[in-house]
Amino acid sequence: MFSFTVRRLGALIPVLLGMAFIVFMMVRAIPGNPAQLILGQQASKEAVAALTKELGLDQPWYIQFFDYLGGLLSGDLGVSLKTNTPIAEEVWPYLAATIELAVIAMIIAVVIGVNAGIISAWFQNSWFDYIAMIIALIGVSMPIFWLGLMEQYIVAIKWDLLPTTGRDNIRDPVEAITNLYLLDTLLQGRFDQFFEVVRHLILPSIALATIPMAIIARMTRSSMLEVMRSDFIRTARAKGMRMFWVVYKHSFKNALIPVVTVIGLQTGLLLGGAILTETIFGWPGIGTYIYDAINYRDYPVVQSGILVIAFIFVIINLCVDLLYAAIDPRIKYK
Amino acid sequence: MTQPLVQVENLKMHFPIKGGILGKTIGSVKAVDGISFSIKKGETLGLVGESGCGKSTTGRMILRLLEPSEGSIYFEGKDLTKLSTNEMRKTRSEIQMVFQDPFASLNPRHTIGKILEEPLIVHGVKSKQERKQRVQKLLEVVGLSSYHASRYPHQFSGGQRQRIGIARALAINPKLIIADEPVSALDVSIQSQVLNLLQDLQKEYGLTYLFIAHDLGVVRHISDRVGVMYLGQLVEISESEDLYQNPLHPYTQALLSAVPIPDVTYKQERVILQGEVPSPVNPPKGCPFHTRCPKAMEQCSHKRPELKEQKQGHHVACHLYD
Amino acid sequence: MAELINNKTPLTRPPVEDSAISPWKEGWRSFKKNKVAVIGLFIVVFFILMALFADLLAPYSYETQKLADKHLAPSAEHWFGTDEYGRDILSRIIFGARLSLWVGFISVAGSVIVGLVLGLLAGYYGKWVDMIISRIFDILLAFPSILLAIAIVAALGPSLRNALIAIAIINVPTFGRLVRSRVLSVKEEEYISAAKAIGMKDGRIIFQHVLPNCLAPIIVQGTLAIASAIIECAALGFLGLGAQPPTPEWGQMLAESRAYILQAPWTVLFPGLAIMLTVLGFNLMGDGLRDALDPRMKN
Amino acid sequence: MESPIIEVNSLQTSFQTDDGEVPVVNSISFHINRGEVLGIVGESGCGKSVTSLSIMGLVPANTSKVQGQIRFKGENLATASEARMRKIRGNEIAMIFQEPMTSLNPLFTIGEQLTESLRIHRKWNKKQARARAIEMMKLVGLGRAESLMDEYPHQLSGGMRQRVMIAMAMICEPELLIADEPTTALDVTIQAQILELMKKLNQETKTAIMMITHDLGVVAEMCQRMVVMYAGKIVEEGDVSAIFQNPKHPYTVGLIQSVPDMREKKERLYSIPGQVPKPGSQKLGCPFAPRCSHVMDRCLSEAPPLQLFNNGQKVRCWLYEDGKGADIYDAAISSS
Amino acid sequence: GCGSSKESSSGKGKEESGGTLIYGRGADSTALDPAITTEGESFIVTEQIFETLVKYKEDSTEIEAGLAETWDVSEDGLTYTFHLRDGIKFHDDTDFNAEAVVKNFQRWAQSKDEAKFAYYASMFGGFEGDEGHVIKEVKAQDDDHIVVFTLNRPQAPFLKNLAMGMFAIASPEALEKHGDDFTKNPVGTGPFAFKSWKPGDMIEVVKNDDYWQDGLPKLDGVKFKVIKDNSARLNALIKGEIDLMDGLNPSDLGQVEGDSKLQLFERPSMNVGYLGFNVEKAPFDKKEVRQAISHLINKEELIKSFYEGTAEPAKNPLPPSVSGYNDDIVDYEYNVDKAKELLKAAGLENGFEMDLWAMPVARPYMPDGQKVAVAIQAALKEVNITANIVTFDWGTYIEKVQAGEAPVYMLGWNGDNGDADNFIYTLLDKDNIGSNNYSRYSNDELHEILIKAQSNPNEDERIVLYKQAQEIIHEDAPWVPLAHSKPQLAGIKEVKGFIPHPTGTQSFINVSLGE
Ligand SMILES: Nc1ncnc2c1ncn2[C@@H]1O[C@H](COP(=O)(O)OP(=O)(O)OP(=O)(O)O)[C@@H](O)[C@H]1O
Ligand SMILES: Nc1ncnc2c1ncn2[C@@H]1O[C@H](COP(=O)(O)OP(=O)(O)OP(=O)(O)O)[C@@H](O)[C@H]1O
Ligand SMILES: [Mg+2]
Ligand SMILES: [Mg+2]
Ligand code: NI
Repeated sequence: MFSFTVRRLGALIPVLLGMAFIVFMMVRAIPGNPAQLILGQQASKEAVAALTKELGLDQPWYIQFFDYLGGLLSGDLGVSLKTNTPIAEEVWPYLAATIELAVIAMIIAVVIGVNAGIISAWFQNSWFDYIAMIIALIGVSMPIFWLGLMEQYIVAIKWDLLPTTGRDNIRDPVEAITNLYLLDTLLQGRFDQFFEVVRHLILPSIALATIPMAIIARMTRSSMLEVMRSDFIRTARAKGMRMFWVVYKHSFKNALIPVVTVIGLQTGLLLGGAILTETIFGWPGIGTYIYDAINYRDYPVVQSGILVIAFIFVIINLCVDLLYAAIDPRIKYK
Repeated sequence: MTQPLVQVENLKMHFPIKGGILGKTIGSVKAVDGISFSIKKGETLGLVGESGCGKSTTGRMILRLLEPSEGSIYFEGKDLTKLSTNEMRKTRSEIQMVFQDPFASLNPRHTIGKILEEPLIVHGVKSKQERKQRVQKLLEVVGLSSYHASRYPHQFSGGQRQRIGIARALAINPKLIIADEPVSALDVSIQSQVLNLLQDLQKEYGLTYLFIAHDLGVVRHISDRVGVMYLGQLVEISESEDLYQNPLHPYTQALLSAVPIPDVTYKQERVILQGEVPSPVNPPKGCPFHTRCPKAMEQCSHKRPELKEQKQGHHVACHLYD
Repeated sequence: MAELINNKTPLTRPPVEDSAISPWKEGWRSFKKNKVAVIGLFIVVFFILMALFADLLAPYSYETQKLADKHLAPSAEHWFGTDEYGRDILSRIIFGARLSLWVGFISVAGSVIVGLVLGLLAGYYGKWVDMIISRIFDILLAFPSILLAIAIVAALGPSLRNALIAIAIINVPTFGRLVRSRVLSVKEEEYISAAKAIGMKDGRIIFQHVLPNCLAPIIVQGTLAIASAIIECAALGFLGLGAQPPTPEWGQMLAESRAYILQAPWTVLFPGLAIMLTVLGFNLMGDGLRDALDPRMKN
Repeated sequence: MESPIIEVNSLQTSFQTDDGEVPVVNSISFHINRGEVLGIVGESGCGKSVTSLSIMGLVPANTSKVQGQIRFKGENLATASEARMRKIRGNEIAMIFQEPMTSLNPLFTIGEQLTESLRIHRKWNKKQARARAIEMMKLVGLGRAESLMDEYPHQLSGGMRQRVMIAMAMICEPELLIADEPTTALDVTIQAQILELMKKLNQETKTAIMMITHDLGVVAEMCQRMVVMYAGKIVEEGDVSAIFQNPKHPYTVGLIQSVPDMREKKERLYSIPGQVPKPGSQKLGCPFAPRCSHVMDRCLSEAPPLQLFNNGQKVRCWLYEDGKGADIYDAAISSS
Repeated sequence: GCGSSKESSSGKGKEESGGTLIYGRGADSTALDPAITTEGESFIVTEQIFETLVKYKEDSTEIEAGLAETWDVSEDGLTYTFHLRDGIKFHDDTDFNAEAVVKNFQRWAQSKDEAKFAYYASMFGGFEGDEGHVIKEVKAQDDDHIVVFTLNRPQAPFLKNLAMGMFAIASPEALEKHGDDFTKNPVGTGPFAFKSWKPGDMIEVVKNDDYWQDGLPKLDGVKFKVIKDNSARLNALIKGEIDLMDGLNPSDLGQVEGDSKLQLFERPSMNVGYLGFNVEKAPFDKKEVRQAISHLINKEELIKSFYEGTAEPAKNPLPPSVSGYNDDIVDYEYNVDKAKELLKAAGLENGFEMDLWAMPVARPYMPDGQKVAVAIQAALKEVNITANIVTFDWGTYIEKVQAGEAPVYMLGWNGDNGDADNFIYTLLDKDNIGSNNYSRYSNDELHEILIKAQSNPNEDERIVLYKQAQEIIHEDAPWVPLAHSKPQLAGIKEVKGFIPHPTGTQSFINVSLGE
């Protein structure tokens, strides 16, 4: 197990290097001079040239790349061109916002998706099965931004039930400690604020959860159906075990591997894919942070931001792999 | 004695096991660990043994679907292990294989006609007309009708599929057919159909078979000579009549006695072996069978017995006969 | 009773069904039984026909502006209302089908081809070929896909073609991995051994045996990917990185009308519904195909 | 004769398929006495497993229909509630399956799976159950029982797993054990071990066994009475010795004849032509008629009834109408 | 003379709380040091924290006293003497005085850092030692109460320049203390002091209790909240989550008007949105083609549809509010036939194909470039001109347009200081080709006029010159000026005293939240 972990971590290095390289080249392929953007429309040519030089953008790309890589190795993600702040310092609040949203969305998606999948498989071809699967299909067919808009229009505006944007009540903003507001408000004992934060989370997390929820439900169902056809389930039933336990103990654990895989993949996707939800719900997350940076040609932010997401994604999937071994004793990592 | 069609000498297959942080080879599965035998032209050699003892691996090595780790295979005098991939590909028209699982060995997306035509294309039968005729003929030979050519494998029953597998093996007029458990996936009543077919074809075309099976009854029925394998080694080989009447190796004896006989009147002395077959990763030192052998002696645990001729044509590897 | 053991009796009788049914045809037969999938197919065909005959179907031109008729609510004249230029939304949706479907097909075709080639190579040859290709997949997969697409579009300039390229690129690893894993399992199939035993060459084995047996899951994945490509394209359109105006594209229509959601909700509602229905159609169809083409689903 | 432990009366199990409702088990009746071993033989797909699953109430509820009576100690299981069935399953009737490799849940330890029945039916605590499980494992000849308890199925060989399955089935001391091809997947030497074990258990605990197999050798060795099935119907039933010595149904004859005998070499095997029909493909007449070398016009149109012979043997064939008819087995032997 | 010193503000006593105003906007600030930033969202905040020597009037770009109470200008326009107010303190409790002013100017002038102090360089002709540098010397006099600016050459809009937000006076001590981090810890003399900044989310400023103007500011503080999406921001306003917002979609105007709890604010126009031609690229090198297109664009219609009427049609490159505007010019009227004639004259009666570059982002002068482009596209279709709409993201767009890659493009300009020079010279003089003269329009006659106007301190004479300039430009039509928009802001009814300033930023000093 240990050596497996080491090996997997080792295998990460080329992936991360490759990723750093591709992001680096891609960002540079984006036309537009960051210096120009920083200085704005009114700036003079000389000013732009001077800034270009100051930013080191006149160097050959490989020197820039190795500088960047060197920085990365020493934990330096670079400095934002726009705010002139080290990215390592600056990125956390954005990341935290996205993590909070993504985690809540994932919890919703997993709890509902997995159970809907299990029940659908258990009562295959029942009305619950049909309805759940049709909803799941509609769920994956819905453009997430459209769902978000509709939610906003109906729930927040027409019915006036929930706030439309932001993470907290602007008039009574949360004092950031960890930047995970749910945690921060609890740490401060501000239950009123906690409630407020929850209210703000509902719509965006539902919008974000819809697709993974649908995917997880479908995956759980098909995986469960397959497992429930297997011989050992028959064995368990032949022992006189209650169906509930057969389903939730014997079947579910076996169905878990593909489900965990999608959960891992989806969590990763959520982190990077929250951008549309973030845009619609005014969520100051990492997606918008990077998107703005792309528009602003803030190379270091784009590079490091994407790398951070990719890194988290890779780590999540490493955890998923390790989880396999915990779930399934047959997966022996020698 | 004429020159044997196939002569296998000290054949070994060790599958590497990878592991460790850098994925180095940390051990090996000794699937086949030094076996030698020969098959004469026109005869059937049966190969029996328990699951995992290396029967299929042996068969596959002869066709070089697996590259042997060691040893040589002489086919009509030339060493197959020394041929280049290209030369080997050509030689394959002489040696063919019938597989255990008749469904798995047929490409589900090809029609039977196409499946049977393919070997002809590969081995250079250019004329389409000729190929069509050959396919028809092949179908007839194995007892199918020509209209079957346009069908797909899933539309056939197990026995019919196995016939198709046999027809494919016959397509390019091979001299040797390696039949790897060709009937073990079939029902009893179908099994006998296929066995009869194999026998008929052998008579008609003078084929040579290496017949791999674990059903001792089937092997006896079809084989002229029988080899018994245990844990990658050949422990006994002899004329089949002789082997069944008078098994020498304790393993063979146990094996034969373990087979339930469909006859209520027949009562036999059972040798029930204790324990399980050891893992081929860590085969026991000395005689591979000594861990379960009821007659094991002291020297069995450190000295590996050689395959020696005990009687005319009856070879056994056991210290009892030293 | 000598005839009892007469083995010369014909060994087989003709099986019950007499026609030759290919696995594909059989797939189609079982697909037809799946009502939901047939509904999906209907939806897809409906939209395809709509795209093909847009010129005949659309009541108005998709580009003629009539600023005076801006934001008319749905009525008998304009079933889906009009947009901020006074253009008929129904007509724009009908024409929009062209682009959305085109995007779906082309980008998926692109990623299927690339994914297929890479996956086949990686799966069949293994070793370092596999190493390299799989790492590339890993890298691509680890990228946040929307951001990757945005960056690609930013690098190449926002146009439909570039959006297509971006969507195709982000889908490559999905197909590549699928093909690779299929190849890995197909490679171990007995019929591949059988083909080798005949003396067949690698190239022929790959194209005659491996490839066809990888196709079914790819077709399934392909339909599902068309669905997601349409959504991705709409998302890019929504972020303003899509088609050339005035050519209608549903995502862009949504994005453009977004500001009017309160005054003219229909401008947002209908393009969204159109996307959803098309995608739903492809998803339903893909699901049905999966069941029809997956032998495990049959007993 | 004492009352049978189980009595199956015109059991009919059908499945909903694409071609409509197809009876897979077609009105079969048999019984098993206490302490008796009944063998059920027949070709693949003839409905052996479905019969046993019907008894257990484990046929998939939504696609199948079970009709007829299954009287277990007088109680009709065919109409029993699911809750009642749960009490019986694993407790009074236990079952061993064909595939030792896949019949154990790969993700739970042997111990967990072994003790489950005790915890369900006897509500024993962990410790008690564990002690009993270890005892059971020793009984089935698994040496290092304690350490095996914490191992996972994949760490065991096929023979060991099948023994675990047997231990698991026997742990609540059932009165009836259904063994569905318990040795088919095993090697001969291991099969011999398992059969020996089952024989021993049957003798010691007097558990009745329903032994499903397609291996006539196993029947000959293990069973007192046997049932031969073909295409969902019982075609012959009787004492093992009677049937082996004097099989009456042409199918049984063919079956016995087509097994190559290890003791002697025949020039040519007998083989039944044709193939097993798909369930539901035959509507009229005797299902074996298309392959039967004794086929008569009547066989194609009328389904034969089960005929009873003096020795208790029953045969479903028009050849033996009114208990008379040719002894086709001797003829077959003499001409081979 | 020096003004009498104010009473210490500590004597004000406890007034009732003025409340905190929440101002919603579309993007976060990038830096809170006004000298180094160039971007509007930053100035919205720095305007509250910092002050300039002279400042614009509340609703126009006329000059009034700021940190300097009075000033004198020498006859030759080369010496400016500012008398500073007494007793003003920076938020860090250090004194504001002439020395502080000098230090600020030295910081800019001596840095030579084009990248950092771009605005200084562009408004004052470079840095110390540069040839065109306007300011020769800045000196403190008279016990730090007087600052004297000596210029190298007269600069007509000098005072207007000084009033620009980027030349606000920062605390020298804080500058020293924070160094590069000053931008995150701004210290000025303004009515509000910086409190906190959550990047991407919110900036908070609080009342400066020691502010030199008694009773001001009225509010306890202002929070600048980022809500990127215009509609979302309006939603937040409707739901009472914010009090005031900018960047109202013109289309949402009706929504606000119909809401009894809300009110609209209109920012006086000091901008121009236009359609520019690259006069070096065929066929736009032909005046007839440019004029033809000018006839094709129905500005009224565009404004009605995409500005929801919150703009006036433009006929000149500068807005009417700027002095020097020539109202006598008769615009090219919407007339398809005339356009056809002109095209025929240019030999292009069969139409042609062209790329139309559309602005990818919303700016006050062009709330939705894409939509305007689509409308123009449709208009050009009438004379068989096929326009392909081309767009890039903002950074690329600017760069490429600047490089002259765009044949026809959309852009606009927001005046910095309300001077005509800041429009006409900056945007259309040949000096600025490669910079802000994206049309690459070069006219020597125009150039001469503009240079004359630039260094003439006499306002009336300048007006005449600029009017002349506009005639030339009208004739040559390097642009189709589209609109002078009046950006709309919305707030809750309780917001009082809020007057949007034409420059785009305004002080909240007089704003209060009444009942
Ligand atoms: N490709 C492989 N890599 C590693 N080990 C292998 C491979 N193929 C076979 N083995 C191992 O080699 C041994 C012999 O396998 P083989 O298939 O020859 O047995 P067999 O006698 O044919 O058994 P069976 O009766 O089950 O078909 C087994 O232990 C098997 O696990
Ligand atoms: N769930 C099901 N749905 C439909 N048909 C089924 C189902 N289960 C079994 N069958 C059919 O019932 C018939 C009898 O199956 P069964 O498993 O009882 O055969 P068997 O005699 O046990 O064969 P084997 O020796 O192969 O185990 C088969 O044709 C099978 O296809
Ligand atoms: Mg084998
Ligand atoms: Mg069965
Ligand atoms: Ni003074």
